[in-house]
Amino acid sequence: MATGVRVLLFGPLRDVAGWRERTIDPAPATLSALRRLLADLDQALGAALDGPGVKAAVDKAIAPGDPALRPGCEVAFLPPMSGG
Amino acid sequence: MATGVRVLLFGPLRDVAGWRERTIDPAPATLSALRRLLADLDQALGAALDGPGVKAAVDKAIAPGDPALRPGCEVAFLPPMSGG
Amino acid sequence: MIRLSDPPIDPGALLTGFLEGRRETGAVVSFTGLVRGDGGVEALELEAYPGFTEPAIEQIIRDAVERFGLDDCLAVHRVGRIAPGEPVVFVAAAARHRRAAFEGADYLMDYLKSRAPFWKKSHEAAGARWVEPTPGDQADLARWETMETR
Amino acid sequence: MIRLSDPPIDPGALLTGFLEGRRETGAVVSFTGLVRGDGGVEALELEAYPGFTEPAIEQIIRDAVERFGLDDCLAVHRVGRIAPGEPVVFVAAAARHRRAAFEGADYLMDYLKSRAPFWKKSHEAAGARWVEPTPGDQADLARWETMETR
Repeated sequence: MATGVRVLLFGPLRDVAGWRERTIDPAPATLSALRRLLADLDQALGAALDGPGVKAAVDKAIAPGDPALRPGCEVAFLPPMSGG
Repeated sequence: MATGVRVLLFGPLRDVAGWRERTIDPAPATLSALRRLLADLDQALGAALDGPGVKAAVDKAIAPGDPALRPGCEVAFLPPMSGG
Repeated sequence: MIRLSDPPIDPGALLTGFLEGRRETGAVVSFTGLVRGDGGVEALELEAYPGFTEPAIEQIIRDAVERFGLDDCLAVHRVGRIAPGEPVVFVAAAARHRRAAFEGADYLMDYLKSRAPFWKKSHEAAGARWVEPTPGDQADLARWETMETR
Repeated sequence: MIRLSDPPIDPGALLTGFLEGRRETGAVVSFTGLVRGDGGVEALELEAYPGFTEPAIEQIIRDAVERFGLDDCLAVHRVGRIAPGEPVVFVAAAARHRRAAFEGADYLMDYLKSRAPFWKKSHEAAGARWVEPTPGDQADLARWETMETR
């Protein structure tokens, strides 16, 4: 059984971090804890995640506020969309 | 060399006359002379040609007024269009 | 370019041809008009005046190209007897940007539907009748005559 | 219906499939968006979030179907690296009458262009840059938000 959180970066965030997908194991308890952990690993990414219009989705649904994270869940950081 | 006038009927005019294309030989001198001749041959057609919105084209160009007809020319009677 | 076609037309193949080899076009809008079979219509019979109908439509196309700054337009119109479900008309408009392509195709269709020299007979269970542009068609046309060019 | 496609898409074949077996549809409007090659663009790179992007577009389609009384809609969107001249997106809207089909396709494209979850990188001679919706895209969108439903 999965114990970590799958983290996905889209658009310019991918260029800042140098990766697109990563598992953080064990799962942080909340979205804000995950953000802190990512910022500790990579300060530039931490700043980019706090940038204007960046949204977070948990298990493919936009997550307002600071939701709890369950082991095995997927967190995506979505910068402003380009449109189709 | 052609000595007559080719007459074309479109849309409902064709149903009234029972024909689509006919040569009138020798060519009447003018469009109004052709109209009189057609009305003499078929009274119902004559009335339909005078109906609202019916235009005449001589050699594929809308002909206002009472143009002269040359032997070999083509006269088309165009009732109000249906559009495409 | 306008073409009248007695045999059935193939909108997919026409769109494929229209899209080929484009470098500056960003947007292509197509319209396909089909004979609806739900009003008891057994067939539409469309009559054109070859040599007269095409130049009239070419003029509509030139007007659209100029008004909306289109790259180019294609119109293919069926004539003869057309069964329900079959395409009657295919129109495509190409432009750099999508707004011009949409407006160009929309304009073309409005003018085709009420100004193009066709005579149309609707064969229905109750008999056959000649069709004229609807009040809706006239209203659609009026939009362009009052609207300013963008 | 929305489909994301990594391989190139074929608008002509998609239109052919969309037109098949229709009896009540009188009007089908399609839009094809192509990568323009005239601005020094070498390729577009489009990224979607599968499982998130499709539901967002399905919602746009449902809104369009309801707002304009459409029969149905199809959207196929390319992802990955796309060369100039290649189609990026194909959209089709079917309705009984042409006004609804035009407005439905137009609405769909406006929302797709500025609200659909894609991230787009333009690879140009001068380097690569991420693209955001243009002021023109935002203005196109605003039309629907102030316009009353007809």
